[in-house]
Amino acid sequence: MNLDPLLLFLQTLLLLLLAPLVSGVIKNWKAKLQNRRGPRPWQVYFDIAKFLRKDMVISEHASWVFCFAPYVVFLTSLLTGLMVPMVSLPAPLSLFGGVLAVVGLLALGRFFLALSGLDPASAFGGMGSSREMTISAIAEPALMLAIFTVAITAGSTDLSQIAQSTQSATLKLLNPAHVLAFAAFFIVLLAETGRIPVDNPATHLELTMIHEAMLLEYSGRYLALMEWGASIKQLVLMTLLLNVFFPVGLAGPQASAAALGVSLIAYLAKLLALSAVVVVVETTNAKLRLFRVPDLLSTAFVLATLALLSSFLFH
Amino acid sequence: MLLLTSILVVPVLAGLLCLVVRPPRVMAALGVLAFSTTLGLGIVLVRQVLVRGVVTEWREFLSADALSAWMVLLISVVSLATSLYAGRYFRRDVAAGAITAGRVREFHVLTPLFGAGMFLVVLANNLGVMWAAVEGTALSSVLLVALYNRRNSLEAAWKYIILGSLGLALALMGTVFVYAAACKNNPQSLPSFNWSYLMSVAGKLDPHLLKLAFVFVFIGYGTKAGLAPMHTWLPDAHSEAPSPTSAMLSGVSLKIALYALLRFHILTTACLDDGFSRSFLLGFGLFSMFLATPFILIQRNLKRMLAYSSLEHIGLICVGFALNSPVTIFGALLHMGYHALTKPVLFFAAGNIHQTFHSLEFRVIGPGVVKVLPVTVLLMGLAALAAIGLPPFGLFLSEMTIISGGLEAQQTAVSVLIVVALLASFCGILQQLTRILLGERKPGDHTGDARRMDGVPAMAMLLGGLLFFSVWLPAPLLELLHQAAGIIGGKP
Amino acid sequence: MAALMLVVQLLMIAQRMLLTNIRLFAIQSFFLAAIAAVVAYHHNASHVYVVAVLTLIGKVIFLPWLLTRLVNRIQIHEEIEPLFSPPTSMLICGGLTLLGYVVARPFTSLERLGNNTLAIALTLLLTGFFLMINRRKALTQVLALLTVENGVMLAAVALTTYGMPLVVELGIFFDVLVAVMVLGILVYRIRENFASMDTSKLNQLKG
Amino acid sequence: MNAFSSTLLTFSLWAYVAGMVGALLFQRAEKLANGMGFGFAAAGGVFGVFSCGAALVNGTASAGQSIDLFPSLIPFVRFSLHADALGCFFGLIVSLVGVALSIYSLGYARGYFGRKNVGVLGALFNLLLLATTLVFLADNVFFFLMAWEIMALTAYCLVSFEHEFEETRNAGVLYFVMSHIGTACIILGFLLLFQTSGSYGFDSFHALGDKMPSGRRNAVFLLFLFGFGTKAGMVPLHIWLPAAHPVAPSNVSAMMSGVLIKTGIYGLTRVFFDFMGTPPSWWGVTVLTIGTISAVLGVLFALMEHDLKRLLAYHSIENIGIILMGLGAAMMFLHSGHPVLASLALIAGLYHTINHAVFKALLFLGAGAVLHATHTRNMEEMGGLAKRMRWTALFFLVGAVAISALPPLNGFVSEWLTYQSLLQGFGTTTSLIRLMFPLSGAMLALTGALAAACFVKAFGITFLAQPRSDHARHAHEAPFTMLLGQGILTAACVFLGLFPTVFLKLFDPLTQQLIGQQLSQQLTAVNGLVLSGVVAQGGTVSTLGITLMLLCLLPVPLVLWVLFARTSRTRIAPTWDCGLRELTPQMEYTATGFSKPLRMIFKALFRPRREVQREYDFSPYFATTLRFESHVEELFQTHIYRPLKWLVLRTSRRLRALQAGSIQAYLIYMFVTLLALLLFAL
Repeated sequence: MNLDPLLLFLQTLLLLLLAPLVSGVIKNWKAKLQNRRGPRPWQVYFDIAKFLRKDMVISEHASWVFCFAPYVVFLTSLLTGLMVPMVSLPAPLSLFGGVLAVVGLLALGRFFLALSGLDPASAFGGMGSSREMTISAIAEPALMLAIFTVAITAGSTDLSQIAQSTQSATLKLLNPAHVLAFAAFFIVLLAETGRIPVDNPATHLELTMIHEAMLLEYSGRYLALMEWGASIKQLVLMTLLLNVFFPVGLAGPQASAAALGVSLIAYLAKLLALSAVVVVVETTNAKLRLFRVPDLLSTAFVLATLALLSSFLFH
Repeated sequence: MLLLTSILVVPVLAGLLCLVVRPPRVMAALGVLAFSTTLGLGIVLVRQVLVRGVVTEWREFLSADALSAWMVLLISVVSLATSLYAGRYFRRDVAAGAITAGRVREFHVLTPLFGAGMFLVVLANNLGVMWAAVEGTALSSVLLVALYNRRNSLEAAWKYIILGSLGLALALMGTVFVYAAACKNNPQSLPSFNWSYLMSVAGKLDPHLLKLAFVFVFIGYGTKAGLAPMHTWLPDAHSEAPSPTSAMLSGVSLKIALYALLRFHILTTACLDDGFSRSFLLGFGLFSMFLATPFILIQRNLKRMLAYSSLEHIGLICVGFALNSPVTIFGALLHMGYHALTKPVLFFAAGNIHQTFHSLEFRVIGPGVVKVLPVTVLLMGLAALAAIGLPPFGLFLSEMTIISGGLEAQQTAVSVLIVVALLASFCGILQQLTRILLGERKPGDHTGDARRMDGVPAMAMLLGGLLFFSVWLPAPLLELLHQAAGIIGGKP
Repeated sequence: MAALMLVVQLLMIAQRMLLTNIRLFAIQSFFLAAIAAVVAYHHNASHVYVVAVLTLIGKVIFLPWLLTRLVNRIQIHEEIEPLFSPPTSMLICGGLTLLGYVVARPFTSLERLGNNTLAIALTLLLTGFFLMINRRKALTQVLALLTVENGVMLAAVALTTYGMPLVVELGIFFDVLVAVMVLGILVYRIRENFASMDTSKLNQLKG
Repeated sequence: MNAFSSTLLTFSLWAYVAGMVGALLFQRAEKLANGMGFGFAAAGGVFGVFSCGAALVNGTASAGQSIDLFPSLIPFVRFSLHADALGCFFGLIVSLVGVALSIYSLGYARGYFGRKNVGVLGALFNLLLLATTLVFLADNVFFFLMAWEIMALTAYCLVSFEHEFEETRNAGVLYFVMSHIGTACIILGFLLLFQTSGSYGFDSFHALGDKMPSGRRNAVFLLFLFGFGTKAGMVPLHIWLPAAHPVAPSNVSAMMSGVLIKTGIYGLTRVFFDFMGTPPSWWGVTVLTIGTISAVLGVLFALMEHDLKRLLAYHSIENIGIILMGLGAAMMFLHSGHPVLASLALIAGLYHTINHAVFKALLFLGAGAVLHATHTRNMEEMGGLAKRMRWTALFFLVGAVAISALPPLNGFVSEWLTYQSLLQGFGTTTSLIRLMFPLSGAMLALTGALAAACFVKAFGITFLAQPRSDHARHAHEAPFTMLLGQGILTAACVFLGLFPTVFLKLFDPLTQQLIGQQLSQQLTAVNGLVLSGVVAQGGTVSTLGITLMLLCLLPVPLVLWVLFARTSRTRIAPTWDCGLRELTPQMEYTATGFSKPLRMIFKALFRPRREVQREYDFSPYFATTLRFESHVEELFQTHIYRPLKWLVLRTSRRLRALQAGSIQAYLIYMFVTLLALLLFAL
């Protein structure tokens, strides 16, 4: 079995360190775009460290599920990160699971997140879980369909395989099927990472928050794990989008150190570009009402279906 | 020894004795004795028939082939169960003042005569005598139907006798025509009116006349056998008669009329040798099955529902005969037997329920009978499951046999129709019985004197027999049935 | 002579009074007996004489006497209100007669005493049947039933060379007697229970 | 089947018989009857597991000839068994679940002591196990139908075991009627086959479909789809299922949802893959479509339930749908001539069958334990049970994760296989039909996500947060036997989840028999650690690997504790209550509230109706009493079944006029018939 421990270690590290930075950067740029000074990009590191040091307050109603959830959320998102190719092909753990496993693991994390929201008997948590599960449920088919479109062309569910096949024919990037799928996946990404127009990561206004509502009762290191896990999940999804749908500059198997460096730079560039897009979208759009969100996601679904149809036509 | 004669004489003697003996227990015992004797004789008869093919007495005045032997068995079993059940039943009625001792005597006198009449029907070789015997059964049973001198029972009896004897008059007309055909055949002498003789000359009979005859006979005996649309007396009589009588009417009397019809059917088929009579049986059989189901679905009265289910079973049996493949005929005969073992149990149970709740209306009986009469409900439930054709009971087997035989004979449509009709009645009976048998009693209902063990011996006997014969048909019985099927199918 | 039976039958349908009906029935049965006698004389078949005599005793003397007695016993002389008005029923009977002839046509060959007795027998049967439908009183229904029987017997005498075998004749005869007695008993009980003989009151059993 | 297996098989059958008889004999002595009944049932189950398991492992399943159970004494019926691979596989399911259920029932039935006749319960339970096993092994149409009907009958008796409640009685009747309608179709289907083969033995039906005229073939297909589909509870024939499963005693509900509806799947597999030969394409399409619809609608209706057992019942419909997707895909592949993919899809379907049997039984047992403790099925009255019933909560959570198809448990594995086959299916044909594969894949994804949502609700509302009623507040942990029963199934879930590559070997004889392929080699990579798609580079997954990696990554947070959180302490404090005095159960999120967003989104489907009655003194905003009621309508009930029933009954009432009691009318019927026949005769 081709498990490269070094690669594994490096990618884990990358994930852990890069994730907070990305969300920091996005926060920062957003502030800039809104003519605020905003927190420094690396502020998120300090937040996490602070959370880790702080004492914990646990609700008297909460059961062991409440204490179990943060680990699941954190570890699942970390593990999915290892199944997605970041700087080199194949991803360290591509053998252990492809896109289906990634989606499944993220769902597992979400499952426990939602449970932990319900556990402390607070109405906010319940509301958060309910909305989270609802939105993810209607986001799921669009996500799957988008991935199917690329997976079918690659004839595999293995992310690295898909990336390779996409790489092998670069003009496929202009294939309408591909573009449509890309768009669909981007919308899903916004929903899954709790971004405007679906959710507002910055708010604690009870009627609008989704993700934050579930975390209300968390404090101290559990909160740290949750936040960190969330940012890792966001990074993973972005990476998925970048390296699977747009694998430009991605280093192939057994690449030299230099090649790896190049691909790392390319990856970071793409990442920043994507973050920029996200920032623009977030600032130029207002948050949708909850019952408008399905319309957005069904748009994504339709896009994915179109992608499928066109790929059917172009075969 | 005069086997057939003694089968006829024993019940008659028992009936006449009941005129003189006083205590009701003795009368009941006499009935049981008589019919257990005939049952024994019937078994002997079966063995002789298997050996000799046809048993005859008094210069072929009486004769028994496989078919009649089979019917003899059915009559004896059902009558035996009835007289087993009747004793306690009427004791309780007398105690409750529902009926006078004199009427009870009437029952004990008439029931054996009723039985004897049916024996004569199946044993008589002469078609005219057969007609007379059928009329005799009708007359004896009508008095039994009217036994409770209530308004409803009188009404039922009146409809029964009017429709019945009118039908029988038509049947007589038909019989006369058949005889006329025989005479036309040899204008000199007075020909014998024996079925066996007619069969031997069947080929030479005037087909037109026979067709005409069969129309009349069909309407006539069809009325007595309760084929729709001549069935209208059936639910009334079966529901208003005392439960033992209902059991006999539903259990055998219908089948006896059907037997008489079959004799002519065989004759006609042998003469015309086309599907003329068969098409009658098929059409009216299916019609009966389908007419019965809606009445079951929305029935409000327990015994009427049972009566309609009998109607449906008779229809099924007719269809079985009409499909006329050895398999279906065999299945139909089998169905006769299993039905004869099943239906009386249901009527006995209905009798117990009637005596406990003083009504047969579903809404009066209400849910939760099981809490009051557990044993009765258990036996009734089993019998009901058998009646709606669930394994391991034999009716499932016979129904499957008929249906598959029909498909084998490429009669797919008919088989499908049968399945549909059975399905509908299944739903009806299941729903109705679940409604009353299961559940909790409503508070403050008068379940006065519940006697848990009433009539259990009779019911247990029949159910035991049913289960036994459902898993094991002894070789002689199978042989008998195959011979009977051969007789009906026209291939000896 | 058979035609006369038919005439009587039609008279019965037109007639409304109960006792008169009984007498008419007696007359009809007398004609039947006569026909039987003629047949017997014609083929000098002894046992058909028996039939004639039995009919004479039973249907001409005994049954009418029994029914009359019953009528007097339960005190009903009131009018019979039929289902159809007399003209209509007459028309219907005409139709039935026609049908009888149509049905009987193929069999004229086997008629012993000519002038299509079979047709008349059939017509008697059908009109008797109609009479039964048409009348509501229990007793008239009994009468109608008996006329049907007459039709059958006529056929029996007319169609077959020497009538039916004696056993059968006897059996039938006694069955008819018993039937009438049973019917009488029932009529009596009904009268007791319903204080009426109107069978249209017998409609409690539905569904 | 070698001697060992067949001996064990007979043992297990006799054990069931013994349990039945014993329980009936000693019904007066409840404890003894209980022990006898369920003890023997458990023994029989164990024998069954070993027998079928062994037969599948050493691949001797298909080899054996059919053996006569006992000589037949009535015409047409042969009581012959043939434990082929398919039969053994399903036999394995019923025995495995049977063991757990019997052990559980030992404790559960105590709840009936003094109230109901436990002896009868035990006897019926054994009879049910017996009949179900025979259904899977029968080798003759009549015998199969007998076992089938007895099974249905026993299930009816068990459903209406607590017949004191009218709801139960009606549910029982509904179940039995629907089941019987299905049976009628099955009978006709078999007889049509018989019309062609001229024999009642299953062996004579093998690949018969190819010899049939296409019209009759399609008729047979539809009849069987309808008949077995009714038993399996596929949409739209499912209405009996959510009615009947909840009202039965929980161990029976588990049996029905876990095993009984699988008899329908067995029938479909047997008929479509053994009897019907190569199917035309529209069969597969139909089955796949029905499967997809059942899956989505099933889970959507489940989401709207707050009766715990009804919710689980609806999930059975969903999972049947997923299984049917597998079967349908397999049929499409058979049509397009891809045996390997066909066997992959078939394996996916059957793997999901056993998975669903295990986790659904587990969940129903959990629900039973909850019912046992709180005496209510209404989730709105539960809550906080995770603290009071620790083990039950844990087991239920495992079941919930499994049924939501989340890695690393078994639900995920079978759905992964389904996804794989659907994905590869796209390439098998060039017609527009191939679009169905990814689309139904997307629907499967939707189903999975909704299921997850539904079980967050089920587990969260039932076991987490504050108790919502005194029942819940005073709940207690279930007795040991009940926990043991759940434990066994939990273990099975974990095993089937983590070691699919081991279990897949059991499918080899099965696919060999039905399609002539053996896939376990292709499906496993890296010496059994990894489950891989059948085509090269088709994608791999390893639930075991995932689990191990999760454990390997666990140090990361732990290290962080050591680095940062050495000094931090943990306090237990009340939940933040927005400054109110305290947080009462009324303020918690309810099950109804939880599913509100989805109810709104799928308005068109649910047609939700709400009634709010408010009584107030001076202002509607300060209501003294408030009554809120919200329904969703089951559109098949309201649009198909009720009108149908109404029509039938009305027609019957109309016909009732025929028997109006007037003798004149009756005479006229006769007269008219006579005239008609006279005219007809001439």
